[in-house]
Amino acid sequence: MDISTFVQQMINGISLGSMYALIAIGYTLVYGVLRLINFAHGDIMMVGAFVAYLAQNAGIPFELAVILAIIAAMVTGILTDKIAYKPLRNAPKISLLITAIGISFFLENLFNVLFGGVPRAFSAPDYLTKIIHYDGIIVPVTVIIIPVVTLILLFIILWILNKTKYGMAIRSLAFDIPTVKLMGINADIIIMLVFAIGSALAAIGGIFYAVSYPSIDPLMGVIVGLKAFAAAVLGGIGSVAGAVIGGFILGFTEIVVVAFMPDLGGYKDAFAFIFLILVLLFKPTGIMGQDLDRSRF
Amino acid sequence: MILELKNITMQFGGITAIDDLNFGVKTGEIYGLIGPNGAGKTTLFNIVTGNYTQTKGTVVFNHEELSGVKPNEIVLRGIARTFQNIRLFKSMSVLENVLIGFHHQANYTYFESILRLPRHFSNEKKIKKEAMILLEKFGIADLADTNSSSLSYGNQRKVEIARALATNPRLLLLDEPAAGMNPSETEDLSNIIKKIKTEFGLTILLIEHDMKFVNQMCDKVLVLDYGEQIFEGKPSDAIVDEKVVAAYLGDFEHA
Amino acid sequence: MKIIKLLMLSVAILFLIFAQNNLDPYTVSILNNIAIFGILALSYNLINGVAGQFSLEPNGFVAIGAYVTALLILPASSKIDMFALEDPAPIILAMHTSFLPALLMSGIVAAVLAFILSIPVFRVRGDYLAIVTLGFGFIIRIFAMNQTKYTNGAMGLNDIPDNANLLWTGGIIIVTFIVMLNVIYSKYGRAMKAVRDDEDAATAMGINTFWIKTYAFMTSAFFEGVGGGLMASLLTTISPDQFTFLLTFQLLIIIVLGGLGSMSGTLIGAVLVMGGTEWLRFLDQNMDIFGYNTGAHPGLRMVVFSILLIIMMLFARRGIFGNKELTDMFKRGKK
Amino acid sequence: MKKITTIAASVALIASMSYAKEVKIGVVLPITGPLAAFGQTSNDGLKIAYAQNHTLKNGDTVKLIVLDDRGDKVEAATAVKRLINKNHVTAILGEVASSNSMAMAPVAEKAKTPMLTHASTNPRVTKGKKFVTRACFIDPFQGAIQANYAYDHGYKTAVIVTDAKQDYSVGVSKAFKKAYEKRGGKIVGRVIINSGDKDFNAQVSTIKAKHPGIVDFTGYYPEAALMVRQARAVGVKAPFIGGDGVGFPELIKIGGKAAEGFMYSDHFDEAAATSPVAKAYVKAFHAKYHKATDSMGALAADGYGMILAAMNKCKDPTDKICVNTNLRATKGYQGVTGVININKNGDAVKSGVVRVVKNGKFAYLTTVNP
Repeated sequence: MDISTFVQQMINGISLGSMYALIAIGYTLVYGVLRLINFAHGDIMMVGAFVAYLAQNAGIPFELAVILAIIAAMVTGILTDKIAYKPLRNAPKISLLITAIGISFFLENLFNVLFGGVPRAFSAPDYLTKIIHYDGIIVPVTVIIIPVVTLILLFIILWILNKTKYGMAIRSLAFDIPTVKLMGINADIIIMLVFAIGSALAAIGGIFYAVSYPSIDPLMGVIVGLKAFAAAVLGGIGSVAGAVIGGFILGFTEIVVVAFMPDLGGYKDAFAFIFLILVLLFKPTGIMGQDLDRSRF
Repeated sequence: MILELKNITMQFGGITAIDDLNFGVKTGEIYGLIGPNGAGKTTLFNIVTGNYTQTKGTVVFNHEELSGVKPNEIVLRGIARTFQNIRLFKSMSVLENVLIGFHHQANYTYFESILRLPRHFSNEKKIKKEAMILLEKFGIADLADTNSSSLSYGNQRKVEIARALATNPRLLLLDEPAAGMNPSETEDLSNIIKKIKTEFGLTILLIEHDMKFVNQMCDKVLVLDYGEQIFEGKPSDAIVDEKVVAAYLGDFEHA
Repeated sequence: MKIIKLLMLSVAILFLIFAQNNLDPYTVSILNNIAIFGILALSYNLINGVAGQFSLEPNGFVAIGAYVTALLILPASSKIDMFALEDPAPIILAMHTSFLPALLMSGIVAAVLAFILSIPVFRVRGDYLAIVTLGFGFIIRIFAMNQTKYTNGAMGLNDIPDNANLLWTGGIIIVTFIVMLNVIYSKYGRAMKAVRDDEDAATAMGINTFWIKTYAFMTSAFFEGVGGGLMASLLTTISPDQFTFLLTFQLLIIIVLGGLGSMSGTLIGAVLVMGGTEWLRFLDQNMDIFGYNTGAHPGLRMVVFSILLIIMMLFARRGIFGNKELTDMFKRGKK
Repeated sequence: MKKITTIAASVALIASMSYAKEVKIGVVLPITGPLAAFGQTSNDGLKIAYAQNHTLKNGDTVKLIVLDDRGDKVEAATAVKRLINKNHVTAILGEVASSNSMAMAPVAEKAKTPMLTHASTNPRVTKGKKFVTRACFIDPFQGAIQANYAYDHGYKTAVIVTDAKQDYSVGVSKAFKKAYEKRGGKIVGRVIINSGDKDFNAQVSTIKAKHPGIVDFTGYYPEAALMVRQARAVGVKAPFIGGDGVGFPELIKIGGKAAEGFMYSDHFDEAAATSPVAKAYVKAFHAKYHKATDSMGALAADGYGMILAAMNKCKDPTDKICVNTNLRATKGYQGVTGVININKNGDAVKSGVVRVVKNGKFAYLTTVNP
């Protein structure tokens, strides 16, 4: 393996990892506040990508389509919470999990009925699909744009969480919903905010995904969602920085396995999980996580 | 001495919760641990029960060192505990809660229970009978089939102590048994504790804030403040000790 | 009480014999599906509902069970013929038993694997446990896909002797149900519930929580393996793609809908989910009158299924039975 | 119970004598779930064929009952039982995926109900079955088409891309290797993908390093389109050849410019559609869907047509045994995808075509006879 191939693969890893990271942040935020694995999150990403696709088909320019997609995803996320999670705030966690799976099935099947299961070609403006050749290394523009945007978004999220009133409310909500209520903060608005932020990021992640791999279908969110969830756990679920780190690690692992051990390509998905399990064995709460169950007493 | 703590130090990430503590509990004694909030009393319990591993020092129970012994094995050696915030098995009935304590006294294997062999029935019968006897001693036998989460606070505390007794301990650790109780409940409880102490030949180590309760119950107290031992002796002496009073005042000021 | 139980048992057995011989194959196959998913869900409920260890691996154990039974009851000649990608490993050719030992072997292999897995799995708790077990289910399937010498990879296996019928599936679900209840109403079952309610308190009662969880995990895996074996023989064909986490989700829906920790509820859940998806087929056929009847919305069935699922969960937050058994309700009735 | 059924049956019999009968054909397709694309495209073709003809020679009308199996084996097997025992269909059409067809085949066999799969190419689907027939060629034939075409056109070295998750891909890969090496070609590498993957950068870098003459891609179009895009991006110049799994318009839509020159073996080609049947189908398809035809739909249409033809040969078109005998004896059936003969195994013997993506469209290259 020569150096340019190596660099090439590393770049690929960063790009893939960024997308996992964007989606993982949504998992981690919702988990941090509600202790809920939002299984519908991957499907919200799908909704984002689909809306961008449909809007473009209707003649709306790409940039506007992206904004519409983000709004649509946010609305879907908030509605999901209102319909399927909010009524169950005091119910056992596992009941919420089932409604989350229900929402996930619902979105997948609804889009299948409405738009069919045949993958569709996602088009993007030229400036996003350009390819730069540099010294034998081939770099699609997206590979640079995606990590940059991811990092910018990450800093924005961290700023919101740490510096704004609402962000601090989100963080305190992660510890105790009743206390926050006592503090005079409307917990419902904060939870809504969390779903809005998470869903917006999922939509952005979904659009990046669709631009990089321009085929979308109603089930596109399933595997990506699952991997992003794994990334969130790997990083330590509940921690935003952890989600980003987890996303990058997972992205790299996948690329490295296929690139350097091509014979084991069939085991690629297994490697992601084997790696995850190994990390959890030595650090049972993920890389950046704390044991949320135990830290409560 | 049934329990001896030697040079116990406990640090959490650089913060010293317990600093070089030494004391012993004599067989048959009721020994009180008192001190302001955050003094390290519950931490000390967790060390004795093996939930925490002390940074330094040794715990000797019944002439055997306990370091490295797992929490569940420590129970089998004869140390049982209750929790500060009562932790019953909420989905279970009162009887079932106590039966959990009898787990090791029922001698049948997993396969015997799957196949419902005779030993399953005879042992279940035996421990159920014993559990009912125990509940009767606490005066809550009529609540046996009630779900434990629907009990009054005082009764929940009784179930928790009964459950601990079911493990057949020699040393019982009670973490604030009288907390949250009204005076008559407290009275009731102290009578029961005294009764079971003699009946089961127990040694009791308890944490308590209610000084009246401590005075009434304990043969000896140890006062902790920020992980340090500031007093050991008779409860009646403790309340007049300068250091102790200062520590408690400090606590009130903080609060 | 004992007489009632025996009576119920004999009624169930008589029903199975009657159903197998008199009902049409479609109805029998629905009953078979209910029975198999019932077996899987009952055992899954032991680790998830009774012992409270939220795990997501049953698809892996079902896969193992299915492959073990399939490979054990397939004749060697058939295997040589079938393995298209690589020649089967010698051990694959050598192994051969009749159906019952094959099923038992499926269970044992799954249980042994559960034992090995329990060491890493129970180092973590809560949602971390969920993802680790999800990972194991995933890994097992990927191995099935890539170990072509042993599994024939993605091509899967077919022509598996169809030894299973309603008497088998029905008989085994009865056995599973009884075993699960026997476990629950024993000191081990109590300890499992104690671990679920409060693990630290259970430890403080002298319970070795690791072993209790492992017992639940192994028992669960055993019957999941047996269920997988039944599934293989009933379908006569298996391939790795049928053991995705969607299978796990299906079981999860059954147990939560029925009531986490309630075996009686699980049976109801299995009937609702397995029967319900069949019953909802009329939605896909709403254009019947025009002759061509896929209707305007093929796939509507699954949309409605997911909506019903959400609605049911919103109204029965703890599932239909909560964590109670039918027998508990009798008891309360008597008082 | 039995009595009631007998009465019902005799009532039905009396009713059927006075009116033109309704003959039912059951269809099992993955309309939802991971294989939805194949089920839905099959269904589209089926609708065209049904609209064109749903009356038998004797005046009976055909009724289609289409069931979705979510791409799931358990559901596929249950669906067949439902069709046979509840809907009392005479014949069954489906499934797409071989693994699902294999779950259905024993049920049909046991119930002595003719089952015709239009698109399952695994040889084992029909193996040893008297009531299971197929309307498509099998994996080894397709692998051989690709191998021979590649070798004959000067590509002497190849990398094989196998989708480890798809039995179809695994089967074709094996057949390709066998046929290619037999001709003297050299396999210089093999990369594995998993359907559902979107990122193939690692694989294409490996392919690039092997400098093959041709890349044999045996998977399905979603991966094909993305992979060829990524391959061209990193500078892989070798042409791609694939099988019928890639022959979907989305290959071009998603693959874009990179898909140019992608060759694949297929069941049929619009351009090669010279028979009136094929022309009529293509015309009706364009009129209804405003898109190019695909082989899934065409095969489904042929499967339906073959069943109808077999029924027409029977005095009683609901006589399952008769329909099956005639279905198995199909010779020279002029279908959308060409002339179909059924051999003694129940497999279709028919010609295949090789097509290529040219100027953003599928173009016909050649026809390969068996």
